[in-house]
Parts: sequence; structure tokens; C-alpha cells
Amino acid sequence: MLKVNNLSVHYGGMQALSGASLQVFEGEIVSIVGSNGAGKSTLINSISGMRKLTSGSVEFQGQDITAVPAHERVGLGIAQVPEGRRLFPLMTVKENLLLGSTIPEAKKHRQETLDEIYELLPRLKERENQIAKTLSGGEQQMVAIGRALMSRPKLLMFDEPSLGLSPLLVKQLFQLIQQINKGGITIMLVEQNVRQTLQIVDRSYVLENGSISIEGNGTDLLNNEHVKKAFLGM
Amino acid sequence: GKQESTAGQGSGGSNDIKIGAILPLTGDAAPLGDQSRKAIQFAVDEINAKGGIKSMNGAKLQVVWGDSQGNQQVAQSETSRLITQEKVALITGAYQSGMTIPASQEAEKQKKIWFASVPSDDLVTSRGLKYVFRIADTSSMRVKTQIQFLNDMKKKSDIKSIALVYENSSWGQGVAKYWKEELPKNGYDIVLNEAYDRKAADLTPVVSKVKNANPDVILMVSYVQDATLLAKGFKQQQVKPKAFISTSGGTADPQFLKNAGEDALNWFDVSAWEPDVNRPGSKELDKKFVEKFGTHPSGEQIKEYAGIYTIADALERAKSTDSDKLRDALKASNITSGPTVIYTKTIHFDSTQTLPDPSLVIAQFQKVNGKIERVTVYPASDARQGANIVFPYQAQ
Amino acid sequence: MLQAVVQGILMGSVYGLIALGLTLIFGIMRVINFGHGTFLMMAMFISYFGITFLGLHPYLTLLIVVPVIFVIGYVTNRWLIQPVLNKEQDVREPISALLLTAAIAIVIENGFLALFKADYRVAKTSFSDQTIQLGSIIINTPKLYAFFLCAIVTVLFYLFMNRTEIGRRIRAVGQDRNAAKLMGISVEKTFSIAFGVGMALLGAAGVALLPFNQLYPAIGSLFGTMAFVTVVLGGLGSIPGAIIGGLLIGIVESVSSLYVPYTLSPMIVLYGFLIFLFIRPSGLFGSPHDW
Amino acid sequence: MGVLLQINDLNKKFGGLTVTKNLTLSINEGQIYGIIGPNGAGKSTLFNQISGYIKPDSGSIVYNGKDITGKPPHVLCHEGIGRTFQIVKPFGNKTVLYNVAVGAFARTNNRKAALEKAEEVIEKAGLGSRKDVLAKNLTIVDRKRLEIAKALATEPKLLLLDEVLAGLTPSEVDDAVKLIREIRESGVTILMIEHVMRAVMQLCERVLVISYGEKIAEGTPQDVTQDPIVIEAYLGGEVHA
Amino acid sequence: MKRFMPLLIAALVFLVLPVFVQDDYILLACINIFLFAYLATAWNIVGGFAGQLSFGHSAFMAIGGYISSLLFIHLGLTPWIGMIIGGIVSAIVAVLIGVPTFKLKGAYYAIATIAFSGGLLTILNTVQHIGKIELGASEGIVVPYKSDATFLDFQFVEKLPYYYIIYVFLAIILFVSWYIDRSKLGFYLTALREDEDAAKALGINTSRVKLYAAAISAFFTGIGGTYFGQLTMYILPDTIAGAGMSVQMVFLSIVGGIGTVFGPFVGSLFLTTIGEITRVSLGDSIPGLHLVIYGTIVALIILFCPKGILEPLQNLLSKRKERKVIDGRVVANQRSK
Ligand SMILES: Nc1ncnc2c1ncn2[C@@H]1O[C@H](COP(=O)(O)OP(=O)(O)OP(=O)(O)O)[C@@H](O)[C@H]1O
Ligand SMILES: Nc1ncnc2c1ncn2[C@@H]1O[C@H](COP(=O)(O)OP(=O)(O)OP(=O)(O)O)[C@@H](O)[C@H]1O
Ligand SMILES: [Mg+2]
Ligand SMILES: [Mg+2]
Repeated sequence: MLKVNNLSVHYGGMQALSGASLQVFEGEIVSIVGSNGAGKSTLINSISGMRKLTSGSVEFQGQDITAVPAHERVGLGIAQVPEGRRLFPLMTVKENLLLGSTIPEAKKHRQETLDEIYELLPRLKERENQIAKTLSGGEQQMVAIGRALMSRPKLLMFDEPSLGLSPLLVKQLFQLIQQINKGGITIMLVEQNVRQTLQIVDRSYVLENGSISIEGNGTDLLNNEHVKKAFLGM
Repeated sequence: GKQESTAGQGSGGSNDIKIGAILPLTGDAAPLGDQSRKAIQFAVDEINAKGGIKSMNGAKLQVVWGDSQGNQQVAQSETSRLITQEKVALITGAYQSGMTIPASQEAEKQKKIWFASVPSDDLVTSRGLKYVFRIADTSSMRVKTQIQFLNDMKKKSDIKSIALVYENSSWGQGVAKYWKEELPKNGYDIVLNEAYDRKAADLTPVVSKVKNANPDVILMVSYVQDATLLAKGFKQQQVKPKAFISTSGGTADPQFLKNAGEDALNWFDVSAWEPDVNRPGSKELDKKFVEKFGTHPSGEQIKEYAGIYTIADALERAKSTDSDKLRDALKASNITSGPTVIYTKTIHFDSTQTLPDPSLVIAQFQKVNGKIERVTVYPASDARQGANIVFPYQAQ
Repeated sequence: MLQAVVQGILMGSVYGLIALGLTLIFGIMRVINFGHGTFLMMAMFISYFGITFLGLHPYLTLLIVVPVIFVIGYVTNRWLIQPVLNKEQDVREPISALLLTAAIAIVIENGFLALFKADYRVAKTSFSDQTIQLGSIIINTPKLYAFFLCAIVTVLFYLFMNRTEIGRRIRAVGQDRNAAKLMGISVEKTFSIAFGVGMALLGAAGVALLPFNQLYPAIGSLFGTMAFVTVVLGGLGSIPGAIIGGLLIGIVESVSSLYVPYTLSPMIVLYGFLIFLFIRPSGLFGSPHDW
Repeated sequence: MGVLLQINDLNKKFGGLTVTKNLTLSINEGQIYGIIGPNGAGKSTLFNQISGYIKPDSGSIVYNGKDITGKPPHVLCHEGIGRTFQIVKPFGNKTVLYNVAVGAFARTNNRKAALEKAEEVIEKAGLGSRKDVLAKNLTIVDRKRLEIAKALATEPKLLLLDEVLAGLTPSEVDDAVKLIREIRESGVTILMIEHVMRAVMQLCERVLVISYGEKIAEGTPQDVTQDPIVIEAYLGGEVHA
Repeated sequence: MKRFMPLLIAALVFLVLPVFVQDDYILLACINIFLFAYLATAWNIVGGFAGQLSFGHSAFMAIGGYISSLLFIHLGLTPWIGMIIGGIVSAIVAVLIGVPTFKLKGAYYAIATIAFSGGLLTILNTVQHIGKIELGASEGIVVPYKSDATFLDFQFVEKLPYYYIIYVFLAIILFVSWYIDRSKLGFYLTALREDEDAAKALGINTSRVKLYAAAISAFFTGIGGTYFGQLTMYILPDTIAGAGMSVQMVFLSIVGGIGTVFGPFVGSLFLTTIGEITRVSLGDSIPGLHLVIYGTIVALIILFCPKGILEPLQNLLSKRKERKVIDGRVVANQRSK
């Protein structure tokens, strides 16, 4: 479904990604793990088009989308729950959700999707008219997820969704992600919470110093010596 | 070493005499500058058509324009450019006193004549500069005429309280200075002294204040757009003194007549010239102007026009463009016939090199055949035939 | 006094409307539009031509002015300002964009001067000189109309921003442009629309002003400074701030002139504004953390 | 050894959110003292209060026997409190040398002296080869080093390090640990916020654990990591060996 | 020292220029270029180095110009001393305004400075006199013309003395600016402009440092006001305290390269010349056309070099690329010393 070839990205003079490649198949949950600053967000942002590439290419459903601008990629079915949620702070929950469906295809099914999301996340329905910035962290994360779902994506990418959430909330979040995946949406998950992440994913990539160092399924990686040492503190 | 420009005929085989004219061609005084430009060119074309400066082998006048942008530094720089680059014989301008004062100082340093046809600030010629001449009526002269007029009108209906309303640039303040000196001497009370910024978008507050002061007479100095706002404001707020008396400038502008004529019905205005003024040649010139530009000339345009004729006369007598010879010729000016009488009976200069006694008149906005016109009503000698003064003020 | 307050409110509503466009553009794009006054002049010219050449009723020219100036705004942003913004992407308040708007203003103002001369023009309308008397207060009818026009436009604009899809997108881009991109919103296009809408508001203000104001190419500078002060007074980017700021300035200007010569009233407004700013550095409705 | 920093009953709220609650702690001269806790626990906010960026609502901060509560950052810098920022704040358009020299100027007015001092610190921080590179072009590791070097150039007695190890690979962490030790050897007391437990275990003599602005544990790293409350709140609920 | 070669050459060329060009107009044009370069460089100390975008610097020019001229008129004090007094008063005023306004950020600060200078302009335009001292309101004050003026009177018939005076002034401000840039103050200003919080952590009293910059900038701007007054011999509030003057300083600095030592100078060299050329060549054709062209040129510069023309110019001169790509890693090119 998604193919990332030899991606390199620079910030000014600093190289954040150097030749990262990976693939995601339809229906999977794939995670990218890596330490702070390894380039995980950069990778996700390159896929969603928010970052300009120095070199490399991105293919989505067989189509080369390297040159497609970010806002058009949403129309192709790529959605992102960005790091730090990035809600529209002065708008209501509902407005935030509606903004998730600005592309024509999603707009057609707007009411329908909204109902589905309210069903999935009943909390949002309760808070429909609350201003986003006054929500608690967990609620904000739900809005961010709901908002991404509003575009009816084929591929949904999460960037550190557990950041700043209590352990309990994190557990619920991971369940929610699995639930969304069961609904037929391919998931790409970037997390620092390595242990829990590896337990729910199909496959995972380890990103170190801007390129993929290890690839494998969840349990394999959990037992990988390097991963253990570097990320699990063992 | 600096080059003294030599006589016109010597330079480059060209027989033209270059006259520099600095005017506000851009910036917010641009409409005024543009009018002056037309009048100057008009006079120059006439003189050239009549054979140029005869004593100098029929040398033609050629105007080199400089844009002051209404900015003193630019005015000064343009002066310098016209003198050293364009080698003009003399400079006329710069409409605004604020630009004329520094620019003429620049000319003085380079020993070039600065001929001021319009600037009315007394400072222009009171600084004792050797090469600055002026034919414009100054602020003090206008005030004198206004007071004379008031004194005459007082005989018909008593006048005591006066409101001063004037724009806040050097021009308005200059006039106001004389009002404040002269009016009390003549037994009038100043009940309101209100300066305003001519660029203000809204003058209703000023109008309201005048209304509250309830004066017998309102004396004004304004540019076009503020005069228009005032006229409309006074009418709307039904301010009804015994007389509105303005001080030329904005109210004398054809655009004022067009934009606010109705509202200014029965206003008085002191001016140097009116289309209907009873002077030889005046009607003919007015007609030519209307044919060419579609509007009557303004008093300022007439001064520019007369200024060019005065310059031409001096050139004729000096037979040279040398500054000192020109200066002597100008000082000796005594023109009592020809086109300049349209402006004033005699062109001559006093010791400060300014025209001491321009023939000022007072016009009134009156309805003639259903159309608002400026009708010259005072003094009687210059007044339009059959014209009556409407006093005290009557609204429509 | 009452008269002064009423006059102040009438003028203030126009200041508010002018400031509205400025604050919108700033709020969304973070660009201080130094050409604001000049675009106002342009709008007034379009309205003027509508009246004189097409014989339209002054307020009917809205139908021409608003779309035309919208397109002008859109194009200006798309082809001139946007490229500069793209070069300074991560800059918070792009200073070269500010300079660019000033340069554009110089070009437009003097272009109009070259084309249409510096003449003062007045749009003669049947109601230009009418007045309405309410007790002791006399009000110039076109000013009253202007007030209503401003009120209506403000309400429409409020509804536009809050009830329409486009308005929502504009706000979204203003609050977080990167997140907006992730929603499939084209930031460039939305900026251009926002700029166009800002200009359209200005167009309405121009139409409101024309019947009781004269028109000449340099008129923009007259409203420009006040518009900036209004916007900052209200809190940069704040819509209610612009309106209330405008009214406040109108009233202060008008009432203060009862006590000081009218020339000094801008000084009172400006220094009053400064003192206010020292007390509340973020304006009436600006959020203190934002700047 | 005396107490260098004493914090008594510190409280801070942002709107309704309590970020520091009744916090008391004391740090001895020459110590390396660690602070750990979940995201948003209020660790950086505590640093901001110590270094003068945020005024506490109540409580006192005593440094070197002086009450410094509410003093502005630049004064505290001259008093000898240096700090780094979690989100690094390089002067991006200037070279590394320039960046560090700004810090060195805190102790001298002479340009030459400042630059010399800067070179010396840069060398120490392991940035010797990068001194003429623009700060914005540095890698994350070097940025963190730069952050430390800038603070060191001000010759602090107390150095506050906010997550300077985050984002470093294990071997880079080892280098940094060595650097931090060296800094301490030269007589600087260190207070550090850190998520990298491996380093915390190696370096810190004492560790404070906060959660929701409150102290939930304090002690040696070994004690603290065994504490069930800490495991529950911070280490993720799953106890591992 | 290689970097200073172009500068030295320029300095020499301008030093001997009057020997070859004896045309007063050209000299006046150069004087204007230098004067604006001087003003923009002075502005840049606070607007560029400290990053506080002031749109009200004409206020300081006015303070300087008025004070020295009034002292000259009423006390016969030579403008050379009056100029220093004017500069000091400007600096004091800058500090007084700076204390509250430096709290304001970005656009708020910019508009506050507009309001301050706008208010001052209104006052100057309205107040006729303070006690016995004639201010002339909007008529301004005429610096009395002395036919027997000496050097002490700071007025000259010829343009040449004015030329060399502003030449020296410009050299001084460039030196001051260069010196600040490499001194502690310069480091501190750069630091707080780049990141105010980080600057504080390094012991920088950011508000005080900003006030220093404001005071220095205002001091020199005030002196510029005196020069302007002596050059034009007439102080007109609308010109000396007008917004146009302030905007010009900002314009030139941005076009040249804001925050750099020589940017404002290059900006003035370039833009003032273009302004002069367009006005002279087109000023008397269609009114306004020359400003249309001037504005277009400014717009084009911004479109193509938003950081100003100094940087591309330097690159052109040194024919070196800013960065080289080595092994796929971009490394900043080390400056040769
Ligand atoms: N806008 C930017 N400008 C400059 N450098 C950046 C920018 N964004 C990220 N970086 C740097 O690029 C590198 C990779 O960053 P990225 O955000 O992709 O890491 P990450 O793996 O997502 O880390 P984290 O776990 O902290 O989110 C880091 O060193 C970071 O500091
Ligand atoms: N200026 C502020 N205004 C309002 N809330 C703030 C402010 N600064 C911090 N906070 C909030 O205070 C809480 C504590 O933040 P702080 O940065 O101290 O956390 P931390 O422990 O350093 O977390 P991390 O490990 O993620 O760096 C967070 O919820 C944060 O959102
Ligand atoms: Mg990330
Ligand atoms: Mg933190």
C-alpha cells in the first residue's frame, strides 16, 4: 500500500533522515520506534507531505506521490494524527471534527462519519460544543483521532499518541487503535512507548540516526537484544 | 569652482531660456501643483507664440519641471538639480510656502532668482534674501482686506464675535497669526480659535464646536477637501452666522465650486482674481482657459500666469539670464499694462522684493441663472456689474 | 456631548470596518498590510466609477466593488505576497512581506495618480447632503447609512467566519496552518481567500465612505494609520476587537475635540492608545501569550 | 559539604492546573541530583522557577544562603546558576563559537577573553571541530552539547540540565555521562532532569520523583526505582527487573 | 582584512569624488544618500541588531533638529554642541519610551512607535510656542541664515563641507555599528534577537541591553536631525517628524539587509540613487510614474532577495558559495580569517 524509498530529509544543514526505506501493506498495523530525535516525526511528515524531501520517493497505492502537496494527499486517503495533537485551539470539538472532512469525498459522507465517530468516542458527543483548548489531554487526543478519521482515510498515521497521557489512558488508546484497524484502516504508529507498542503491532521498524536499522514483527523485536538494550532499558 | 550659467543664447546653440518650475506634482498637494503647472505652461506658450523674448533674439522660454513631492528635502534637491544640471536661468514655484522657504534658500546660496508667484507666507520674503521675489498676495494682505470688508459690513448689521477656523499647516497658521493680531485691534472678539488637520477624514467635531460658539462671523482658511467637508458640515448642522468668510486657497479652487458650491451659497472669499472681475483682458483670458482646460482659472493660476509675464518682462529688460542683471531688472519692474493687469494694477516690488499692493477682491458664492458662481462683490470698483452683496447670511 | 458621541460612533463604525479587514489578514497570515489604505482608495475609485459611468446607486456599487476588490486581493496575495511568505516560511511576522505591501501601495497609489490625476472627486448622490434630526442631534444621512452598512457587513462577516465551511477553514489556517494542511486544506489558497475577503470588507468600507468623503489617490494614508491603531487597540487578529476599537477611537476623537483644538485630537487618540497599551500590552481582546 | 540549593514548600499553578505542589528539597554542594517523572509532571516548570523564568506562587528558593525567589534569570546567572533548555535554544544564525562566547561574556567585557574562554569550553564539550559551524546546522547531539557549553561558559556553580541526554544513542549517552562527571569534578553542582534511566542510575547520588507536581519519592536511584508508587506512576505500571 | 576591501575602495572613491565632480546637485544627491545611509544605520542598531522594529524614529530626528536649532537661535549655541545635546535628549527620550514599550512584542511595538511619533508630530504641528520659545507650529523654524557663517555655525554656502561632514558622520556610525556588532553589546543584542529566553539564561539583562541599543540609536538619529536641519536650514515638522522619514529608514535597512552592519548603507546607496534617478528622469513626465517605478523596483528586490541585497552582493564579490555539500552532509563553510 505504502512504499517509502531511500528517504533523506534535511533541516537547514542538519540531516534528519538519511536513506530510510519501508513498506506498509493493506490492513496492517506497523510501528516505527526510535529514540527522541531519531527522525520518526520527520518520516511521518514526509509521508503526509509536510516536509520537503532532499531525495527519495514515496509511493501510495502504486502511485508516486512524492510531488503531491500535503493537502492533496489527504484526498488520496492519507491521514495523520500529528505529534502534540495540533487541534484548532479556539474552535469547538465539532468544528474541529468537521474540519477533518474538507475533501469532497469525505464531505459527502460527513454526517454519517460524524455519527460513527461519536459512536466510537461517545465522549466527543458530550463535549461537542466545548472549545478545544479547554479539553483535558486525553480528550484532546480523542478529538485529534476523530478529526483524522473524518477524512475517511485508508492509511492513518499516529505520531506519539500516548505522549502526556496517563498509563490508563494509554491502555485505552491502544485498544482504540486496534479497533480502528479492525474497521479496515491501515495504521502506522510512531511511539516511544516501545513495550506496549510492540505488543499490538503486526510489524515494526526501528529508526536510528535517520535510517532503518532493524525490521521485524512485534514479538521478534521485543526479544531483540539491541532493542532491549536501547529502548527497554534492560 | 562652480560654473556660473551664462546667458541663454550662448549655451549649446540653443536659443531657449530655461525656467525651472518646482511644484508638488505628486503627494497630497498634487492637484494644486497640477493646476499651477497648467497655468505656467499656458503663459509660456502664449509668450513663445508671440515671439519669445525679443531683446534676446526671440529666445523661447522653456520650462523644466521639478517635483517637490511636497517634501522639503526633495524640493531642495530639485532646486539644486535644476540649477546645476539643467542650468535654468531662474526658478519659480513652489506653490507651498513650506517647500518654498528651504528651496529658495538653496537658490539664494547659488545666486539664482527664486520667483514666488503663489506662496503667501510672509516668511518667504521677510528673511532678507537677495534673490527671492514674490508677486503673491501674502497672508497679512488678505487679512487686511477681510477686516476692511468686515468694517464695511458692520455698518449694515453689527458684527462682534468671530470664530477662526483654519487648517493647521503653515499657511493656515500664518493667516491666523494676523487675525489674532488685527481683529482685536479692530474691536472684534475672537470667540473660537480652532485649528484642524486638513487631512482629517471628518470635520464634524469642528463644525459642532463652531455651532456651539455661535459667532457672528466665521473666518476660514482651508484647502479643497477640508473646505468641502466644512461647507457640507455647516450646512448639515445648520450653522448660520452673519457671514462665512474664507481665505482663498481651497474655496477658490474650481473643484470646490463643483463639489461643494451649493453648500457654500453666500459664502465670501477673499481672492486675487475672479473670472468676472472688472479688469481689462480678464474675460478674454478666462474664456481661453475654459476652452483649453474646461474650468475657470483659479486665483493661484492667475498668479502663476502673471508671474511668468513678470519674469518675461524682466528678461526682456535685462537682455540676459545673468542672475544679478535679472535681479536689477526685477527690482525695477513697473508693469502697468499687458496681461499682468488681470491680476493687479501695477507690478512692482518693495524693499523686501514683494508686491506690496495686489488688488484683492471679495467674491461671494451666489446663484446666477440657477447655477452657483463666484460673483465678485467687493470692492465696488472691481465688482461684477449689477452684483449685490448678500449680507447678513441667508441659507437657501 | 451627545452629538459628539453619536458622531463618534458613526465614524467609529467605519474605522472598525476598515480595521476588520486588516485584523483578518493579520490574524490569519501574520502579515501587517501596509497597503491597506491604498486598497481602500482603490475600492472607493471602483465605486466612484460605478456611480458616474454606470449610473448606479452608490450602495448598489457594492455588487461590483466587493467582487472586483476580492479578486484583486486574491491575485495580489497569490502572485506577490505568497511567494515572499513561502520564502520566509518559519518566520513569525514576515517583515519582508510587510515591506512588500508598502511597495505595492506606492505603486498603486502613484499608478492611480498617473492614470486619474490628483483631482478631488465627490460622488454626487441624491442623499449626500441630507440630514436627519433626532432631538438636538443632527446626523448626516449618508453617515447613518454608512453606520448601518458597517453593522450589516460586520454581522455578515461574523456569520461567514463562523457558519460557513470557508470561514471555518480560514479560521483553521489562522490557528494552525500545518494542522490545516493535514486536513486537506490548501494553505496558500486559503490565505489568498482570506486576503481577498479582507479586501472585500475594505471594499464595503469604501462604498460606505464615498457618499460623504472626497476621493483622491492619496486618501489612503488618511485611514491607514488609524486602522493600524484600531487593530492593535482591539488586539491583533481579534474581530470584535477591531469593531470595538474602531468605535472607541471614533468616540474619543469626537469627544476630545470638544475640549481641545481638533488638531490635537489625533494626539489624544494616539497617546491615549499608548497609555492603554502600557496597561494592557495585548490590546482589548488579544491574548497575552500570543505575542 | 553545605547545602547549595534549598527549596521550601514551593507551589505553582497555571490557571487551574497545579504544576508544582508543596515541593521541598535540598541539594548539597558537589552533588549530582536527578529529577524524574512522567511527561508534564512539572519538572521543567520547576527548573523555570529555580532559574527565574517563572515566579512561584508561594514558597522560597534559597541558593548559597541567599533567598533568590522571584529574581530574574540574568541576575541568577551572575549568581552562578546556569541552565540548559529541554527544547534547545541555539542562536541559530550564529556559529558555535559565537553562541558560547555570548555565555562567556557573562564574566568578562573583553571580546578576546570571551572568545578564548569560549574556545576552551567548546573543546571541553567536545565541539572543537564544529566551532565555526552555524548552530542551526548542528545535529541534535551537537545541539545538546552546545546547550551545555553555553551554560558552562557562564561559569556556573549550579548547573541545571533539562533532558540533555534525550535523543542520544547509547554510546553517545556514555560520552555525555563522562562529560557530566568531568563538569562535576571541576566543582559544579548539577541538577538534572532526565528520562534516560541508565544515565540517571550511573550519575545521580540522589533522585527526586515528581508526578502531577508533587514529590512522590526521593532517595538513591536504587531505592527510588524499586518504589512501587514510582513504578506505577512513572515507569509504566509494568515492573521489570 | 580581505572582506573590507570593497569598503575601503568605496570609502576612497567617495573621499575623492568631489575632486572630480564639482556639480552641486550631484554632491547634494550624494549627501542625501549618505544622510539616509547614516540614519538607516543608526536605526538598524535598535531595529536590526536588537530586532525592535521601530516605525517612529523620525521623532528622534525631530528632537535633535529642534533642540540644536532652538539653542542656536535663542542662545547662539553652536549646532556642533547643540547636536550633542539634542542627541542626548533623544537618547533619554528613547529610554523613557523604551521602558514601557519594550514589553510589547512584534507588531504591537511597531504600532506603538508609530503612535508615539504620530503624536509628537501632532504636537509639533500645533504648539506655537513654549513660553517665549517660538516653535512655529506647522510653520516650523527657520535656521537663521548667516551671510558671515563660520564653521562653528554649521552652515555653508557650498555643498562640499556638508558632503564631508556627512561623510565623516557616516564613517563614524558605520564604525560604531561595526564595533557594537563585535563587542559584548553586539553579542548580547544578537543573542536576544535570536532567542530572548536563552539570552536571559546566559546572564543577559535583556531589557537593559535593549535600552542601550535604543539610546545609542536615538542619540545618533538625533544628531542626524541636527544635520538635516542645518542642511535644509528649515525645520518643518511634517518632514522631519513625519512618518515618511521613519519608513524610509526601515525601507533602506530591509532592502539592504536588516541587522547587518553594512546592509543599511548598501540599501541607501542603492535605493536612494534609484529614487533620485527615477525622479529626475521621469519626474516631469506623468506625475506619479517615477514612484510607480521606484515601488516596483523595491517590490522586485523583496520578491527576489527577501533578506536584502547585501548578502547576494557579498556572495557575488567573494564568488564563494555559502555552503558546500560534502558526503551528502551539508556543512557550513568555514569563514577564512
Ligand atoms: N523544524 C525543524 N528544524 C530543525 N530541526 C528539526 C526540525 N524538526 C525536527 N528537527 C530535528 O530533526 C531530528 C529528527 O526530528 P524528529 O522530530 O523527526 O524526531 P522524532 O524521532 O520524532 O523525535 P521525538 O521522539 O522527540 O518526537 C531531530 O534532531 C530534531 O531536533
Ligand atoms: N506557561 C505555561 N502556561 C500554562 N501551562 C503550562 C505552562 N508551562 C507549562 N505548563 C503546563 O504545566 C505542566 C508541566 O509542564 P512541564 O514542562 O514542567 O513538564 P515536564 O515535567 O518538564 O514534562 P516533560 O517530561 O514532557 O518535559 C504541563 O501540563 C504543561 O502543559
Ligand atoms: Mg516526534
Ligand atoms: Mg520538561
